[in-house]
Amino acid sequence: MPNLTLIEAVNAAMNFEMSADKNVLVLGEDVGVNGGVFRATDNLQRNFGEMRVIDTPLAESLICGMSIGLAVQGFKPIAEIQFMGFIYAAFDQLICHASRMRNRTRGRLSCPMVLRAPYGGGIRAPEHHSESTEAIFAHVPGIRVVIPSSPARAYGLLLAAIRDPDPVVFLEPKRIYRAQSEMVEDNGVALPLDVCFTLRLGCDLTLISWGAMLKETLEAAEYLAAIGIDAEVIDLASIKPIDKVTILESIQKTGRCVIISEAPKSGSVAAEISAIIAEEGLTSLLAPILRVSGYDTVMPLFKLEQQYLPSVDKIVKAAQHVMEF
Amino acid sequence: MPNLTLIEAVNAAMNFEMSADKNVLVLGEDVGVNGGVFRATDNLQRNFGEMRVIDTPLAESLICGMSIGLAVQGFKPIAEIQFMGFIYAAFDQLICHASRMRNRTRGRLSCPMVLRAPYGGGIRAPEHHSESTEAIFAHVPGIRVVIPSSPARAYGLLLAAIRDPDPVVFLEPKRIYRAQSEMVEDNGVALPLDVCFTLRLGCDLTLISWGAMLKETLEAAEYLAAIGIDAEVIDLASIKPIDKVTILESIQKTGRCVIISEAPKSGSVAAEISAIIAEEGLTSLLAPILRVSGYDTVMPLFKLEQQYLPSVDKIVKAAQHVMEF
Amino acid sequence: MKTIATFSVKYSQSLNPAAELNTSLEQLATAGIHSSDLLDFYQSMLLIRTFDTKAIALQRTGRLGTYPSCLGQEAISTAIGKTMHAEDVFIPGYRDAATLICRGTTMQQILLYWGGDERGMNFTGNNQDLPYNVPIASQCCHSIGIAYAFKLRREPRVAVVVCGDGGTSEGDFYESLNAAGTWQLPVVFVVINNQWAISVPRSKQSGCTTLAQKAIAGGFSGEQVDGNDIIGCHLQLTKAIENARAGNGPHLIEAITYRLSDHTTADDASRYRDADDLQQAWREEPLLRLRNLLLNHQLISESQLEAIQSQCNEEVEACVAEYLAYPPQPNSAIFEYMYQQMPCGLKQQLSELETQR
Amino acid sequence: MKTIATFSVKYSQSLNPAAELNTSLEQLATAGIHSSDLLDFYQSMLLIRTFDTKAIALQRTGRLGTYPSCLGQEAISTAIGKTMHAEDVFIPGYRDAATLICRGTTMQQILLYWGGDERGMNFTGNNQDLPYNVPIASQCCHSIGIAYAFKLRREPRVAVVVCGDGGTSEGDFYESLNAAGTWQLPVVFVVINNQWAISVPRSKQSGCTTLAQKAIAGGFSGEQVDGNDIIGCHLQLTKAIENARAGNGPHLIEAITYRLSDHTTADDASRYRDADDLQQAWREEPLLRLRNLLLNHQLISESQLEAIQSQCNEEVEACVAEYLAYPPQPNSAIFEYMYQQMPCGLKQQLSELETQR
Ligand SMILES: Cc1ncc(C[n+]2csc(CCOP(=O)(O)OP(=O)(O)O)c2C)c(N)n1
Ligand SMILES: Cc1ncc(C[n+]2csc(CCOP(=O)(O)OP(=O)(O)O)c2C)c(N)n1
Ligand SMILES: [Mg+2]
Ligand SMILES: [Mg+2]
Repeated sequence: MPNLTLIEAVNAAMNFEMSADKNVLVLGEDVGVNGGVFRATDNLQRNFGEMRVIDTPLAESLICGMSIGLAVQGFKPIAEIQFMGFIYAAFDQLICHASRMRNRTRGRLSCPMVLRAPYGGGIRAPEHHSESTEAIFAHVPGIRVVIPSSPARAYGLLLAAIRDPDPVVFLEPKRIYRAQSEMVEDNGVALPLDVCFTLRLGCDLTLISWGAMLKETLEAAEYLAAIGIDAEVIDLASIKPIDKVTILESIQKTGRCVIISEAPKSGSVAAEISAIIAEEGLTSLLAPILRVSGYDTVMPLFKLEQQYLPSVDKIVKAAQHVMEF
Repeated sequence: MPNLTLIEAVNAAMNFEMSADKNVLVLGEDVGVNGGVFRATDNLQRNFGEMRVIDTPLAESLICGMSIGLAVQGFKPIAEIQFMGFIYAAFDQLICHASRMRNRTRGRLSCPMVLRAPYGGGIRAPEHHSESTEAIFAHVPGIRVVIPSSPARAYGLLLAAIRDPDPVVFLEPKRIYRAQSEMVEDNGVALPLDVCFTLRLGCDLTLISWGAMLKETLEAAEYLAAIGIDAEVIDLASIKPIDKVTILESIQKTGRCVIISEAPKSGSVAAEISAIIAEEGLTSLLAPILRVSGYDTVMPLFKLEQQYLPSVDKIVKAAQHVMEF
Repeated sequence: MKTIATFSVKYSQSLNPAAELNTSLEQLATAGIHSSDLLDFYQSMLLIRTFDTKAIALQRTGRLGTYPSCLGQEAISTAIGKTMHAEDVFIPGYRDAATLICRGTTMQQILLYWGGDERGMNFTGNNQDLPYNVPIASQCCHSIGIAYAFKLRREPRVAVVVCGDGGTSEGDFYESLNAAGTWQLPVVFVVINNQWAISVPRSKQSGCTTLAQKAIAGGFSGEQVDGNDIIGCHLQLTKAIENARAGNGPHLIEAITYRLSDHTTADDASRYRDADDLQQAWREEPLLRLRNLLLNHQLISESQLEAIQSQCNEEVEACVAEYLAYPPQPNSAIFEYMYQQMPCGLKQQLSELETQR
Repeated sequence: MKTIATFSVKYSQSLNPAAELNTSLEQLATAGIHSSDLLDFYQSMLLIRTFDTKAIALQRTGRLGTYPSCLGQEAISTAIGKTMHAEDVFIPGYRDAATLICRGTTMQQILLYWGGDERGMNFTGNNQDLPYNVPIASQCCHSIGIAYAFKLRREPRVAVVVCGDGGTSEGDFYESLNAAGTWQLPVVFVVINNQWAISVPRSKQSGCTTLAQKAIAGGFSGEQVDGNDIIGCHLQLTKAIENARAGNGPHLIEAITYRLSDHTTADDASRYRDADDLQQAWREEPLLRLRNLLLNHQLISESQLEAIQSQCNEEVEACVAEYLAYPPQPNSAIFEYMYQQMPCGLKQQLSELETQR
């Protein structure tokens, strides 16, 4: 069983599925010989040839739009957008077409495609390379949005995304691409979509997060445990649709909730989680639902990005505030 | 004092400001001789010439991107996107550039532009002509998002948007473009941005809505009044930034809240409002915060659109549910 | 300075507005267009014109939503439908009822769509063709994926994608041209230049002398054809499509025509369009010239023409009757096709819809 | 079929890799390029090369973020800076330090930007130039608005916008070409074709024989120039810019050069690029040929060359020292420039940041 980093797990999942299913294709900028700027597609072109691992011209709308054309023809394209900051030109194709093909044609045509993109801050990257705008995608009916937070979940969730009959936006937390290795069996076993993963059981409060911020969230939970606060930690994983059941059950148990994400606060996915609880779990609540998040500002250039990103300390303080309420 | 419909008020505001400020320009598809497909720009080209009222080639990214170029050069472009369903190609320019020009250049350059678009359903329009995706814009730091709900507010808010030194997305509820006329003095007086308008005072519960849905919301409030429930009605108006003060004060008074919008429920602006209350007004709450909204589906073609859009009945039921809680 | 590349754009026309053919019927037959084909062309063009007139009437009487007429564009649109093979894939815009009907979409389906019912896009015959496309030029990118699929599977199939003169200003159009040229894909772009993008005339859409020359930016050839001349359209389309099928890469055809109607039933073209221009355009419209050719060469009689018209009327009326009698979709139709498996949250919302109304 | 439009693309070069000039120094002077200009060109190109080397060193030692080298592209980038007037507006990409420095941006500012500090884009001299632009080709649309502003105000100014060979595949590039042609705007597009878009070679970016021909899709002319020949670049740019200034509309120049460096300091070009290709490209690089021209014509001596190099070193070192000593921005800098007036909600968040950390 190999020891894989998150980015290696992403690579392994694509490699597995391309071997298993000849209709799986990879396309994007620099995904071929170069293996992607983060090496997510390393060796895929060598293994599966130039026709199945396609270096496209530099055009994001084309990448998404041609994936739609491939998908309606029965292929399963995995398109890479080099950074989430460059995904917006592809948004029109995603919201007007990919997300609607099945609905528009009453099921005659469908769009089984994956749009992968690295996202998030914290790696001292240049401008436009550190954003997390998953909320924008999570508002689009007809797609799924998935974010892994460990090598094993990256492997299992990406396999599920590729096999899913509908379009999936798969966002990879690049800050933890190589942060941790773990044993991942390359056996083609997918994880379920549409469900949260409870990473730590606890009874005092619920911490909900996703992607790279789970690192700080789990650290905060450790710290809280040391001072006698027993936090449950939920990895949202499926950003859309959201698994309300797991979340509401946890809140019913703990009565307290802090949501941690690095996106700008207003209109974030954290808001949706909070609204779900305020709508369907209000009577369990013992304290306000706090959001520890990025600010309603542009992600600053890297000299100040650590000031922008939520810290362990901030999560702990929010948790303490909620406990003391 | 002329009696104006909402669309006429939009026209009057642009006409006023183009007369007052020679740096104000209008651009978009069919905004010239045709006066816009809804006649928002009627007569403007006749009044101000082809150089200031510009029929552009059919290219939304260009429209937004060239507005940025005009704005950094000291003009105040008002760009029209013909329908919100076609705004997505302009999104990249909006999020990567318009919203950031001031921040990126530390104030050296700025982007005083307005991006207008008709939005929302209910007029039996063709596919892609009935969406409301304001939540996507409300998540973008550095812009304002404004939605009027009456002729007078359309006039005053659009003037404010044009004069604002930062980019404003101005979404016009096309369902009520011609639904109602009211006296609007064409005197160039702007309304404030960033504040809600309380349209009806009440003490039992707070109904929050914006755009065309205020019509049904106010009707529901009337109905509720008749059965002894005294609803406060707030027109959000500024979707971003949100005026938390007015909302929280109202909730403090009423303890109950229903948010009405026609956008798909998940990740909507209604979620943000709910999250604000759950975070900063929880102790006032006497009942769950309900969202009466569109579904997490594509807006159906018009045969079924009335099933999709929130009805007065649904609002009333939600209000009753909250009152009985 | 040395010249390192040269390009040219050609124009062709076989049947002019005066119904004069630049060749003989015999030669046309050798080129694959027989008299029976000419009759067939005429019949199809008349059917679509009859349908179009009826659709507008339905809209005016509240029985159809906004409808984009194809009045005046019947030649190029029919030619595409007649030239493509069944196994090819057509990627339409929204003004392409003529092509879709030739390819197997029923008139009922077309009415359903413009009547606000998604079932109109569940094409039955041509079930790999893309549905109607409203966001201008976005369909061009889809044609690249489809043509790539053909190439990857080594299938002798061609993707044919259409857009308007307005559509040639959109980024998606150019990104697609460039990709088609890069990979030498089996795709034919047809730009239906009807001189107008709603109220914007061709001259304000682009500074180019021809729209055909846009293909040069994709690294392949483009040409102009008289789009009101179904014979010329068919001949040039045949070359382009069969070339693409043979693996010789993409091509662009700019078909010069004129939108004789308002943009849609929601538009009033008299606000921005000269009556004289329109008059002139009517003199060049496609049906009349083919009709005159058939009459001049005694390929048809006046009474046969009348019979064809009645037949078209009947066919259209039958379809309209079926459309009007179509049972409505249930409310659940809003939810059913969002995902292959309906997620929990949607099930909850669907049950709210069912119970709360 | 009749030919209705023809187009051609020309190539020009004045100074070849062997340092041979296709004209005499006297004639060059008549064309406006004097020996003093040649020395000035050399000095500027050497300065940017020195700066570039230093920037990479700073990155390697953790004192700068990811940096995109302009090694090999000094000629075209410097020529743009030298040809534009101060009142013109430059719309850069991200590899354009050379042009920006010519226009007044300080090296400290450039280092600040790549060092992760927004103040680097608060250009002082050239304060109407746009800041660095990372989303490929999106800047092209801005150039249209800027050129439109000049035209509307009847100012004799020109917008010059650059993008790479990769950039020519983006929709924004073409939408801008089309708009420039439609309105005959005073804008010059410079495509810096350095043969690579990260790992993607020019041949996989487009099927076009030249990128210059993309201008044909905009309805105006395009040409190729040897982008490593600063003399040819300057001559052709002068014509294009002065033509635009005179109201004769847009033009496109494709400058053929080669990215001698990795894409950025985060890239490893040896993964995808042939060592032989790179060797060949080094033989055609721009500084050496100008240096040899100056030496061959005794316009400079070896010792003067050394003096220039020391001067460049000193200038760069001084700027680096200033950069390294620059006081950091306060945390509030994250919030201060979001809006002209900070909204309440942001004030609340700022005070949270100030108190919670
Ligand atoms: C992306 C997008 N922008 C705007 C519109 C609104 N719109 C519908 S049709 C049209 C004009 C299209 O002109 P053209 O491409 O020439 O096609 P035609 O209508 O003449 O067939 C416009 C602007 C749209 N449907 N999609
Ligand atoms: C819209 C967008 N997509 C992708 C990227 C990532 N990216 C950065 S540079 C680059 C290649 C650009 O190549 P080219 O235009 O030739 O410019 P060069 O780097 O050669 O100067 C890519 C793909 C980006 N910055 N913007
Ligand atoms: Mg047209
Ligand atoms: Mg390049």
